[in-house]
Amino acid sequence: MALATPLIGGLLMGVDRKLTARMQERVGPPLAQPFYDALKLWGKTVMIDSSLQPALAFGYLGFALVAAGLVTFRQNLLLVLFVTGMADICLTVAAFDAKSPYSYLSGRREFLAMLSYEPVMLLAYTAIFMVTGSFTIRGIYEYGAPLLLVLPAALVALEIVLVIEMKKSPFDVSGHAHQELVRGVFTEFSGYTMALIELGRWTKLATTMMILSLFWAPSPVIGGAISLVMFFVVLMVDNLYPRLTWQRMLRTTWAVGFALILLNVAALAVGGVIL
Amino acid sequence: MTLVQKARLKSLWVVHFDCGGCNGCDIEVLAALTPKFDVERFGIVNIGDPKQADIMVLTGPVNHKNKRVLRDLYEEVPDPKMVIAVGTCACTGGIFHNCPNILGGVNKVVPVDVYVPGCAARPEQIIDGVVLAMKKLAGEAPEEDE
Amino acid sequence: MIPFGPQHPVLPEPIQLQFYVDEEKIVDVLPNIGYVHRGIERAMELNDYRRNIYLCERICGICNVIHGQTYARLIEKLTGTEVPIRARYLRTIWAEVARLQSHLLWLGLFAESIGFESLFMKIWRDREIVLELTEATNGHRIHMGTTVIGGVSKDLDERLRDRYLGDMDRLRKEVDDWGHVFVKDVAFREKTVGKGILPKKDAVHLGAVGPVIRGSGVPRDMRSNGYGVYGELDFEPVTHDGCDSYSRAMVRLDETYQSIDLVKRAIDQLSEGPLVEKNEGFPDGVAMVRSEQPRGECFYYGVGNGTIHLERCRIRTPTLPNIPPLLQMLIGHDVADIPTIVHSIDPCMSCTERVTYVEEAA
Amino acid sequence: MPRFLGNILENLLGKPATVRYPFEKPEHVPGTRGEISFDMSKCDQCQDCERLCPSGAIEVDVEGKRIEWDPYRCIYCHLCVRSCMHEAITPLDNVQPPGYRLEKKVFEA
Repeated sequence: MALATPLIGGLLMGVDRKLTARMQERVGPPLAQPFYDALKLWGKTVMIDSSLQPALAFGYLGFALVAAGLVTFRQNLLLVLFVTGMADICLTVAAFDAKSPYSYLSGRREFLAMLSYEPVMLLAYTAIFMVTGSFTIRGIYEYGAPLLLVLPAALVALEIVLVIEMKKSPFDVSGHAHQELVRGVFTEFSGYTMALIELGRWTKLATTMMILSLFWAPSPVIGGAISLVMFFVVLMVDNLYPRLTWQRMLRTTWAVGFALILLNVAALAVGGVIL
Repeated sequence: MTLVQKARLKSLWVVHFDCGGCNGCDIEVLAALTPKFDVERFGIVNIGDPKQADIMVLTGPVNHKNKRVLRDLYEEVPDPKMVIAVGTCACTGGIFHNCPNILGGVNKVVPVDVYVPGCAARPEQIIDGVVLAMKKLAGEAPEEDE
Repeated sequence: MIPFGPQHPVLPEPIQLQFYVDEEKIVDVLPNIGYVHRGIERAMELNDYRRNIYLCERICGICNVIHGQTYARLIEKLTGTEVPIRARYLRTIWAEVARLQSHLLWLGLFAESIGFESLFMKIWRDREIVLELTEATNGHRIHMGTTVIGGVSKDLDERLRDRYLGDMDRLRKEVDDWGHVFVKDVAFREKTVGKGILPKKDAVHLGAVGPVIRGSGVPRDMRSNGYGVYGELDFEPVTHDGCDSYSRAMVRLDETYQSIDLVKRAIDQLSEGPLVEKNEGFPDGVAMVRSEQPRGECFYYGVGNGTIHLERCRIRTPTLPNIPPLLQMLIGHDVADIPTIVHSIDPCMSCTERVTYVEEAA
Repeated sequence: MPRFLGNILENLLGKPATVRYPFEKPEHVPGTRGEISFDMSKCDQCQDCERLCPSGAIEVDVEGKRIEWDPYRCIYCHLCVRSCMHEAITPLDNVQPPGYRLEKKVFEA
């Protein structure tokens, strides 16, 4: 199951590209396009700037896969968060390690992106803990009632996280900002290292989607539908907004994300659901 | 044909460099990405990063200042790669053939695989050129008889 | 130090801007142009003057119509040819169609430079209307090539005339459809308002031209000199006082509407008459002409010596005078603002037929 | 506010604007400046086209009654078509397709 996550993520990426193209009045690439891209990248000659790069690319994919595995085996959410964080750090370090100024700048921005969404995720998990009394996914399943009914605002906050995670505008400051930074953090990867990074991204996307589907934990089908709706909303937002700066990203995520979750928790406390 | 080779034909990432033409071809290359022509149907993306590109789309005649840039860029694109010269000036120099600072076509600096004529080359011609490059990548191109 | 170009996805043309940044703040910027230097002015002296019109059209593919017309006006001045009135009207119509094409291209690229890809795609789709019109006129999407010395080589027949009027209405509707995004969208305003300030005094002092100077509130537009038939079309330059990227975008958006109106008005006033006046003799004497390109003032200076070759031809295209203001605009802004500010001057590097050698100060 | 929402939904539900080239041939526009063809029975080798060609794409061999036209050098301005006194040059419908190497087209009497 954990090994299938890259496939799900890849398919989602294909859906993403197709839908984006349709929103722009184009036909768009076939659904399997990300797989073609990754396969092709695997067969290309690789140019390696530093010997650390391949190791870090493997690390990125590895940590992402571990995170996916932890989610499938219903482990601790905090652990998932830290392992995904490790994956991101691999990417950031690899970007810093390359000698290109574009790579360096976007590595810096990727770091800031992590800084902006991880606290929100942490807070959301804490809210889940306050409701269910457990940080583990198993605990969420055992809680019985769908989380969406108790924590709707936290889901909205996680929507912002998904935007950053998928590197979509308005907060695509590090990955997709080709107008500013060519290919962002991916500038200096080529050949199989890039293919690994792509696989890692798919895995991470699928992991995040699985976490989102926990908001209707008793039924994976409804949960999956919720996460797909959120995915679609991200695509809409991507096509509706230009890119903003990282300063704005940090401010928005912290202000809106924290406020939403704290309000949610406060409302629950007042309503007597928790404590 | 292996799986990787098949995938290669369906995912061509383009890096575009203007060697000093009139912009006519450059905007047509861009126009090929926009809704009316939408080359993303074939998996073609303008990637802008030479390290991940498969196809170099070159426009404009080469002059003495940018031939070094062009050569560096060519070196940076990893194998297997295809070079498409788009437009009359990129093929032979065209109307700039007697300008003093012009070397001629881009084939004076880097080996060219496909020549797309036209001033400016139309998006249909550019798509045809990419199809020819795909055939060459697949090994279906006629052998050079020299 | 960040090298921006010569190969960069946002700017397909080769120019290098070397940014010296502190964290993400721009401290200093050095331009390095000349990647497109071809030596056109020299080639124009080598060629037959009648052939040069095609060379001039290929100085810049985006403003090719106006380049060709300006050169034709130069030669007409040097040979004393009078252009028939119908030809002057047709030239004006086609110049405005070219301006529409260029402004739509720019608005699209500007939307892309702030990361608004769906808007870019939308605008470029609407731009195809203009390109199809150009193609229907003379069989090519970019290079219209209708200008000849002494007049025009194509006529606007009844069928084409109706198509022009119909397409202009269609285009107006499409521009209405997305124009408000440029004016009112909050995120768009956040990226442009107050970015790339060029005060009125500096704009004049640094010699900015075209929409850059008009965006700083100076009504300087060569079309108000009334060349072609602009004198008969009640032309008024568009200005905005914001002095920033936003008002430069607004100038171009308003000029898009203005061009649609000008085309329609010129077609209404079109009178019958000959298309071309045969030019006799060879260029002799000294002349200069100025015209307004989508990017600003274009200046041609020519010396003829009574032979088939020109003695000297000097071309001043609009992008070069806009580079010094650009450098001033950029300093103090973030790296994230580079694409917007660089694009706000509408750089067209193929016009910039000059070479610089940049050396870092020790 | 997201002012573009209506537009995006319209695009999503509507038909894409893409012309499916090369699977569907686009409609031919009359007067397209494409390839040219020389009618050698009308040509009297006056060399006007060679002299006028802005990019030097036409070479006339007077002795051999032979014209070489380089499609990769031609800028498709059709100045030759307009200026040929004998109307020996006709524009063809199609545009020159791309090729693997630079070739000239030869027209012989």
